[in-house]
Amino acid sequence: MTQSRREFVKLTGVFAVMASAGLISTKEAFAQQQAWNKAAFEAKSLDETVKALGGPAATQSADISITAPDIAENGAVVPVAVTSKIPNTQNVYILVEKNPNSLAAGFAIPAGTDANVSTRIKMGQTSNVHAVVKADNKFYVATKEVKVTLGGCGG
Amino acid sequence: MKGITRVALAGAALALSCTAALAQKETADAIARYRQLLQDGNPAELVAARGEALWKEKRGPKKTSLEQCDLGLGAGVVKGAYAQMPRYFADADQVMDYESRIVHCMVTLQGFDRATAAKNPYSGTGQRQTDIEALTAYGVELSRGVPVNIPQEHPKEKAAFDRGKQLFYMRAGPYDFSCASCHGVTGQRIRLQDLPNISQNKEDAARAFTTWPAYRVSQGTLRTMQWRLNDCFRQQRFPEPVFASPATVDLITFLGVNANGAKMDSPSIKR
Amino acid sequence: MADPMRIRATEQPDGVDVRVLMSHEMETGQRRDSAGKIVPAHYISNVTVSHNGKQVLSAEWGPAVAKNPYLQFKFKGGKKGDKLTVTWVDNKGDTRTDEATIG
Amino acid sequence: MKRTFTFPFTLLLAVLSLVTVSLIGCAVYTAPTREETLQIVKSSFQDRGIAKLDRLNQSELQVACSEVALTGKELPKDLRARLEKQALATVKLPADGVYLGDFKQGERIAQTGVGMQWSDTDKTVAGGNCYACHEISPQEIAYGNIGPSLKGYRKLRGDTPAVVSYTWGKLWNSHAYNACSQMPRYGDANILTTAQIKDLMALLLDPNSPVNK
Repeated sequence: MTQSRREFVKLTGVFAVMASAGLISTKEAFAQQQAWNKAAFEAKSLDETVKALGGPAATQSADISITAPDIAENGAVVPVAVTSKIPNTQNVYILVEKNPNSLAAGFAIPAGTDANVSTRIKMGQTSNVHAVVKADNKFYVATKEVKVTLGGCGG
Repeated sequence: MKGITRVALAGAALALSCTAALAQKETADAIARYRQLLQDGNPAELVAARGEALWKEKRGPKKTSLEQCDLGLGAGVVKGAYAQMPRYFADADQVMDYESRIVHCMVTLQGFDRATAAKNPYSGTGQRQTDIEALTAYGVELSRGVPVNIPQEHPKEKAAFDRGKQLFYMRAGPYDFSCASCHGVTGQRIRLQDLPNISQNKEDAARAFTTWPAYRVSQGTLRTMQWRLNDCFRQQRFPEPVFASPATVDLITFLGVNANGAKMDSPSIKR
Repeated sequence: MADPMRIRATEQPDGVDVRVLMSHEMETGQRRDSAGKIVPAHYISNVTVSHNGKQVLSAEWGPAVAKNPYLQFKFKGGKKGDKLTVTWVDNKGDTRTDEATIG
Repeated sequence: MKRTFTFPFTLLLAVLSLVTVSLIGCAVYTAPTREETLQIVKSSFQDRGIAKLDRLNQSELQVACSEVALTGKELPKDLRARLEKQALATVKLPADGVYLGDFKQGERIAQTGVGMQWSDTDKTVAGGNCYACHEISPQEIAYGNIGPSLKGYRKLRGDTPAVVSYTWGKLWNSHAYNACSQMPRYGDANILTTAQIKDLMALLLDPNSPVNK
């Protein structure tokens, strides 16, 4: 009696652990993937991407700055930082014009977080890099060219 | 008339070469800026963290960790050891670099056979870092800021340096290249890549030795000094140097002694 | 199993500076292996960073984010000793969560 | 005073140096010879793909040039003359008498760096990798500086028969004009084909090549 009861308790314990560690996080993972904007990541241009993100078009803004090298020695890793001074910035997106799909990364910026994110992207070739900002549900854009050079000896 | 044309032509040529030199300088500056932007957040940290876990894990037929491995400063001392290797080890009666010594400890402490321990030392594209790479990242991280001090006391240490120097200048293969073809003169470049002159103890040699191993962004992986030699020999059109073989240790000794006095700054991050 | 992330969070006068390194291949789905076969896309698609249960950043990534991704940003309201949680999920459903203490 | 001080000091030095000599006497260091090193080098390499161990067997030229680089000495005059003469004798001029091919192909060959590495195969069409060391066409900014700039080659040097045959010879076997040059023997070592060398010639000497614009 006592023993089987103890077994039962143990089992529920295991289930509880599984639920908290495995099952729930898988569910969360699934939910997050659902949220991933497939259309935006498949878009082939700045305009298409902005449309997929819900905007009509993006207007040029001097309040967005892109920190990226003028020349990237290797396109596999290109450091890019975007700062937006536009009030109520909600999202920051990094696009590479000549990549097979333009959108590389998008960030949601809640209140209290600086509209300044830094990451590293891949570039297949020399291209314009666009930083798109969504603020008060309007879209803005700034652009900078990054040259990608060839590697060295032997290949 | 003729004279004037000549002067004008010379002037034009001068102006042209100045523009070219300026463009070259701008390019060099832009690339320096790129490299500087990369410094923050070196993924080699991820590799070193795994190396530390591997170092402490009980592994191999003997189910032992590497914590008693003697890297030249006594059993279990990792801090500062990388900066003083290659060195002579009495227990093996030979000079060993860090990577050779890791293999030695995997064999003697953990009971791996040598062929298994030294097999596939370098990770391929899209593969996980190898154990050797992770263990090397861990070790060199613990030598950051430590001055390079490769010993030259034992006759075998001196011989390693002298052989390493001879190999450095050895021209062979269908392209007639030696290490010195690219790394024997100061201020040279392949394409836009600066080639360090590592033939003598100067700033270049110091920077080269102290910044390997490095995370290579073009390959998305951490590369060790043994790999660095391996890939140079590939481009030299030589056959392949055997991992941790005597000639590789000799060459690393030559390069290391040429960097004596400089502070280790590795793992670094490179193009 | 994915390797742990390296998270550095430091309190600074103008907010908490967060730097995260993640261990991930970030395969584009365009590379061919040595046998000439396309290596399927495999990349982190979502990242969330939470402080005291509140999301301070979330990201959606595509395969054009570089291998072993790096992320840096700043938020206000955190202090030394607070916990910060970073979770990533990739397009194959693999996930990893790591925690760091703000220093 | 001074003298009495100096005497025992020198004596001390002499004794000290004697002691030092006898202490390390058991391991008097002699530098490894070239042959000893070569033996260790050969045992430290292995075949991989097309890059076989026999590549470590040096030619007379390779031995001489290695020695010069190692010691920093000048190449003896007579040896230099002999090596250059031997190199010149290897140069095969085009049988059809046509020296210039297609400069566009030449540009491609100059850009490509593959060939004869263990990562290549015997099917790999080798390039010249000229940009690794030389500035050539002005639009390519990623060029090295181990060799001299070749920009405006024809404009600066002309295209007299002497320039044409010199350029051909230099590409075929660079040691013909400068023993121990760092440049590979593109023709002599079978790195490039005669047709490829013609294309490189055109890159340098065709008036329409970007090099001469």
